[in-house]
Amino acid sequence: MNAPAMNLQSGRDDGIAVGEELLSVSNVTLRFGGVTAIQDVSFDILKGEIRAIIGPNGAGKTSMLNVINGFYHPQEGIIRFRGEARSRMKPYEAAASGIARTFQNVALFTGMSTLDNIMSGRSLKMNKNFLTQMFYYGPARDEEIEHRRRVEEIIDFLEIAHIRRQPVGKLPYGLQKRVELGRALALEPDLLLLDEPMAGMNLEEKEDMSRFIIDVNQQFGTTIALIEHDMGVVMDLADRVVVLDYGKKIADGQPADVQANQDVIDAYLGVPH
Amino acid sequence: MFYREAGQFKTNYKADQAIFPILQDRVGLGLIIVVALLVPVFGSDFLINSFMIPFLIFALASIGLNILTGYCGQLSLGTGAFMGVGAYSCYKLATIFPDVNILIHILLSGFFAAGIGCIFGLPSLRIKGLYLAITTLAAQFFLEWCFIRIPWLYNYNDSGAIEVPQRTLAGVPITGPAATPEVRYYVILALVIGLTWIASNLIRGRIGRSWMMIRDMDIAAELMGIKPLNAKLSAFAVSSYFCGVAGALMVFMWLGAAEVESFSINVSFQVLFMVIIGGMGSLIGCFMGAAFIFGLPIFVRVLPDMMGFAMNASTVDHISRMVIGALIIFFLIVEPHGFARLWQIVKEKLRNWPFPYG
Amino acid sequence: MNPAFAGFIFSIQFPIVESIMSTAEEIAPAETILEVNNIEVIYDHVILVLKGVSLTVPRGGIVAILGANGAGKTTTLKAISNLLGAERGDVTKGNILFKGEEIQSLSPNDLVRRGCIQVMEGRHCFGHLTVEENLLTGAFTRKDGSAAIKEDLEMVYNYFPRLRERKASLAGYTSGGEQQMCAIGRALMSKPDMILLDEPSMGLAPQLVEEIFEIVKKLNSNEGVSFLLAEQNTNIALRYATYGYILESGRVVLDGEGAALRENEDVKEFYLGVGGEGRKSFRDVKHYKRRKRWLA
Amino acid sequence: MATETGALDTFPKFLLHNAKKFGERPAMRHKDFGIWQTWTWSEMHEEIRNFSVGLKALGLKRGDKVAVVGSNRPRLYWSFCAVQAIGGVPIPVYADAVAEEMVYVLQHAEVRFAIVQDQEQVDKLLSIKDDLPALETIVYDWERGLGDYEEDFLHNFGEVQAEGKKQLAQSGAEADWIAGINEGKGSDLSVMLYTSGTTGKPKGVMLSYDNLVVSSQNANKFDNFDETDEIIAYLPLAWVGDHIFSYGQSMTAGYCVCCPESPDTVTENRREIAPTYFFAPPRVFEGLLTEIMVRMEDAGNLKKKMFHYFLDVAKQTGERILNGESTSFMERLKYKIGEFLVYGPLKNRLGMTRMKVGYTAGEAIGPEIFKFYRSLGLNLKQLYGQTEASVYITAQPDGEISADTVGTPSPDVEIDIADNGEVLYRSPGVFMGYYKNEEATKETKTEEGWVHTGDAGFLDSNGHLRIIDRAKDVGKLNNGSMFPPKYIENKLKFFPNIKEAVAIGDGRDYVAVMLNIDLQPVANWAERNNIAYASYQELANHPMVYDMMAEHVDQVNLDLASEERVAGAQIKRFLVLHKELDADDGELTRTMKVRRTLINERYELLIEALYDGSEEKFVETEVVFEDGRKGKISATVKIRDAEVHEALHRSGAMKEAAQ
Repeated sequence: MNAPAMNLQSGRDDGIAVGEELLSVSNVTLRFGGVTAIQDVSFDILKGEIRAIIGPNGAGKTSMLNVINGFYHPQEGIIRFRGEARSRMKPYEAAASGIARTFQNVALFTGMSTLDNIMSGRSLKMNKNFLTQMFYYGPARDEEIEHRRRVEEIIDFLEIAHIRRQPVGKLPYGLQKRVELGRALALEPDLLLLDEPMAGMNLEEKEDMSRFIIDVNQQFGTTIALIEHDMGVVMDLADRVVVLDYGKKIADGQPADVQANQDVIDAYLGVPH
Repeated sequence: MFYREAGQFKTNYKADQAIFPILQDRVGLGLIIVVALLVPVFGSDFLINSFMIPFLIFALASIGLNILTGYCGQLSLGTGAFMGVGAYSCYKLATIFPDVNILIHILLSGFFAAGIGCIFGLPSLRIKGLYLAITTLAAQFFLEWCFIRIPWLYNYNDSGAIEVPQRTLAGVPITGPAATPEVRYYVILALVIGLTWIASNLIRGRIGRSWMMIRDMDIAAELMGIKPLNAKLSAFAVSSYFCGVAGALMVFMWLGAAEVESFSINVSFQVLFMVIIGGMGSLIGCFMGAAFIFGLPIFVRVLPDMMGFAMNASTVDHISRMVIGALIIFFLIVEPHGFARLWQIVKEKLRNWPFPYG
Repeated sequence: MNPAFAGFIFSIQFPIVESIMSTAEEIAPAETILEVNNIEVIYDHVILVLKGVSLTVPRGGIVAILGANGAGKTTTLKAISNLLGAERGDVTKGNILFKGEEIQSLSPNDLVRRGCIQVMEGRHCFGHLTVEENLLTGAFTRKDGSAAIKEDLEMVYNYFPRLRERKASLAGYTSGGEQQMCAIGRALMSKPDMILLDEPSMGLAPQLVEEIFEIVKKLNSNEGVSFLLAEQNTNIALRYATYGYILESGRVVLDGEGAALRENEDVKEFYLGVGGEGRKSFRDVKHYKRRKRWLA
Repeated sequence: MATETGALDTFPKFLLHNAKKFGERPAMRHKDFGIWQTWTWSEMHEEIRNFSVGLKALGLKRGDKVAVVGSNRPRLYWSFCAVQAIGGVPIPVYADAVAEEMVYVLQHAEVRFAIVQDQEQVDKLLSIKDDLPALETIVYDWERGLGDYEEDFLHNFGEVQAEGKKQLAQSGAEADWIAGINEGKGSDLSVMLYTSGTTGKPKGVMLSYDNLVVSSQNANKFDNFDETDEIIAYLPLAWVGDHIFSYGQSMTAGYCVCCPESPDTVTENRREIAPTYFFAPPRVFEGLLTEIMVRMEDAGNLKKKMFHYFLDVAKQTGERILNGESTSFMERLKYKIGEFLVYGPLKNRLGMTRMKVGYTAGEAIGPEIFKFYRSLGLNLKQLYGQTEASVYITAQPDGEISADTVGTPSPDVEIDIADNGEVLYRSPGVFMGYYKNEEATKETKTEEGWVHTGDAGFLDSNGHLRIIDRAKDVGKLNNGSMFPPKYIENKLKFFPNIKEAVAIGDGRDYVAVMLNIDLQPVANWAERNNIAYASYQELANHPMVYDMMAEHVDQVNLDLASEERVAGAQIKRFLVLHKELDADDGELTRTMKVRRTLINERYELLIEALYDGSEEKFVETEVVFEDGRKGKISATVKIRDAEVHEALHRSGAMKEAAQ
């Protein structure tokens, strides 16, 4: 028997070629009560790219991700995913349409093992009904095993085999972040939103995480949007960067250009890096 | 010590995903089942009637509540009432369709409980935690009220109680006064084993995972494509089904007759204690919790006799209440995660033996 | 054959050396404010997290504990501030001296009264209180009257002008950086001699990280507060710390003056990301790892 | 379909044979994706065949040399057979060798193909590609990170197999392949193994199929191995032992070889598999024992007491039961209880529950360590072997076990002791010669086929061989006393706290040693005794560690004093090194043997200090990282004197030994 080949490419044949627009945010404004979290922001994410969103704390970056995957519904503006404008979308509908994400402070299922956490990412792809589940042996088990195989590929990919059976609650933070990435990958998303994937990591862990992000992007062709504070990471990984400050977009472009932008330096970087 | 896992390796996922992947666990389970089967051979009727039967029935109810609370994270105080729904519907079914086998009625009665459970589960979509517990408490009171105020439910009896008719299975009486404790015990044992098996199947599959996802982090669950409505209501339904069957068993195969007090808030709390003491999110815990909560009072009451003290009944009762209360508090301080966790630690220690840790 | 070694290997008898370290001799000279001796921490009775960690914080120093996630940095801080119990952790060996006094049996509360306070990772501000109310909760243990507290509040606002701007906002609605400041400010309100700071840079924008470390430095030089900080961001931590300890798998593997550590080849390679020709690109990371040579 | 002709004299022929005979039996397992992926002999046959044909399509020809670099992974083992099927010669290379080390071997062997494990090895080869004009093709097993490498001579293992499969679809391809196998003869060169050697450049030992097949078959017979056995492959591929145990014997006996998930998980994986046959050099057994003791230190008092009580019981009765000697009922009862409470669980934790035979070789094993395992009821034995002999020279037959001999000559092996005490042997396993090194071949192998082992030893009255030391290492002190360095070092290394020791003394006035502490037990001891330390260096330099070492040295001196021949070689001065001796720095061979000359050069300053009476010495040492980059570490190393004991009378020594 041969080792199964890695095959996690997002399966959708959506007719969007690499480099075409996958998601666009047009003139989005989001308010909570009297507070405006996002004000008239527009940008796009192209298929196959790594798009970074940077900005000071409280600039509305996380709110932006929440808008994209349906936690918040903006008062104004249009979001198009794969060319379709969408109205109030629920998070689980966003997931079904191919958007996965990770959270700034890790939102894992703490009572479950690494394996089960990543298995949970396969929920959408499993469809055996209640009756078969009740008796397990048979179709339900076959389905379970089929997905276990895919999950094991992700575990192998992320090099977390040694914590497969451990409850995630007790894992060190860096590994939790990796498990969370694994869970998001299990959805086989077209668009992966990463909210500060490297926060609280040391260099070695950042290097690992960078490698995973690059591999996900290159091997599976997954489009990635990430919020990150480490400018080294942003410079090296991102194809394009959008900069938010107090809910407004202040810059958008190639990493080098953004880094040299005086507004960005004033609002975010402090000293030119 | 007993665990000798060297050489037990898995070459396929089927074996790796088994509920008991370790040989020694399978042997242990087998032994327990054999012992359970032998109880009537060696045990007295008192043991069977006063302990084994109610223990199994309450273990089943605990599994029901544990599915909802331990696995899906939705606190409920309406267990007693859901058991009542099972009991009353079984009673109605048995009187309306007297020719259908009583076992089928018992299994069907769970569906009525499931339906009612779903209705009272609806608020869980909006409210959580303690607030949800209060709505289930409302369910408890409302249903209790129904059991009293809707005489149709108890066939307009003067006593207001439901009484179990005699029914047979393959010619052997299994309900009613003529049914021997041994027969009732075996029937219950078979049902409990079967239903526990089904519960364990559900829990380890997609559905069980969706419950746990909701329990652990509902926003992340939604992002994985879980619809909260489906997950929560299915947990309420399955949970209530188990409670309903347990309620029907309680009346039909143990008490023989019941009125509304049998399903009071006290029962809800008793089952909740079993789940907490046994361990949230553990099926084995349900059995251990039921054995502890149900067995301890019996033990405390029997103990003075065994040691030769003569004490009047009310003193024994008072002492036993105090002792049980103290024991529960003590236990929860020492091991807040219940027997299941304790067992897990012991097992881990045994697996690591002779080393102190792995 | 070998008579001298006839003792079966099981009875490995480590030589009992006569001069067993007397704690009396070891009691730190006056300038040491915190001393951690050889502590071992076990979680859940089974998981060994710290294996003999020792460190010293001089009065008025900024000492950094560095290392990967899971190396035991946070655990070390929690062992000091006695917050392990909540996580089913136990200090099973070693001792901890704060101002020469053993503190393992003190509650976190007592410790605050003695002048040692921890700012936890993830900040833990009271989200439903305003920034100012949050700060005032920090003065909870003080008995020196409202005037003094008022004065200190003013001091905190001087160090953190941002907090003054936002003093009436609910802490839950402030940004991560402001919450971090609020948490440090709240700690300051207890007039501590020593602050244990867990991951102050976590999740903060680069500019804010600088700002917070500048304030730490100022507090250190102006108010004489000693700091023990656990930090992932080795680069910045070593710029501000006078002394650093590098933890790996629950053990101190390297320690030294901040400046010396910055020059250490391994630290450069594994923690600062500086290769032979300046910063390495994250795109060039290999799929295999070079072994660390700490122990050689 | 596979058709056999003639004798089973090459491994590819055995493959065809096994695919038929053991078709559905497991041939190889690999812990991957969470479970033990298993290949039956017929599946493995198919994998190898596809790859072999694919290699042929890439241009591999009869006689080509193929380097195989990586850890124990099924595909690398398959490579051996796939290459041999075409008539090529596999050359396994130590995977942890740095690039410069690798250049020599690959150049010397003129390899045309390299089959490597992963990106790390590919990078290494690419970095030295310019020095290897003969190297044309690199095949890699694991593609992680190699996606964007554009070199056209790089091929993915799976793709090569796919190509092979495609070719096999054409008629005649399979027959061609089998014809190629049948062209192979027993006298053909089967494999070339480079011995690292403690001195000089590595030499390529050429072994024929006849050498390996006969040795493997003899070994299988000696210990009754058949297709039902399972072993775990974790030793370096480039080492002759692994080649015989995990390839030769598996092919000839048909047993299953299990590859661990990664080198870090060997212990855990061994526990899962519980191999029936286990081979390990003494350091592995030492390490396991040390770990057991360290972990038991943390146990509760009662448990500790029980543990040590039953180990005492085992010490008294275990070996006697194992050897079938008579024991009283009480003894057997106590042992049974011990088996339930301690030995059984311990063997279970070690993954030795199913072990029929265990071997240790390569170095002297501490008698206590050896006895410990045997007392648990494990049939641990010693053997003595060499690459040049296809491993087996002597081995201990069941029931004739002792800690200080290495057994009787293996089947078909003749032993002779030269006048200078050197051990010579002659056997069917004797190598063909050193590759491109006639001179060395002649030096080692006589016209009559006797091979010089380079070890000094003698046959005892029972016909068991005893090894004293490397013949050329035994030196003399200035006062004429004999100086056997390894003998002294081994005595030191038998202490769990000492990891390595280097003895100096040849042509000097007295013996001095440099020690390496073993971090695990010493650190644990430090914790228990409340000794603060920050780094390895600080711990190594700690006065109390020195006290501890002084005690060990003193014990060794006492021990030496009791043996007439070596009483003069007692240790006068010692120091504890500030860094671990390391193969990456060239101080040890890849098989963890001390390289004396190099150490003498590197630590010249320290050695000087050992003889000039200094109390301490500041040194700066260069260290090499795995990727070949260099760094420096510095330290002030202290030096201590040790007490020298009066030589005890032989009779006294005997008496004491008898106690």
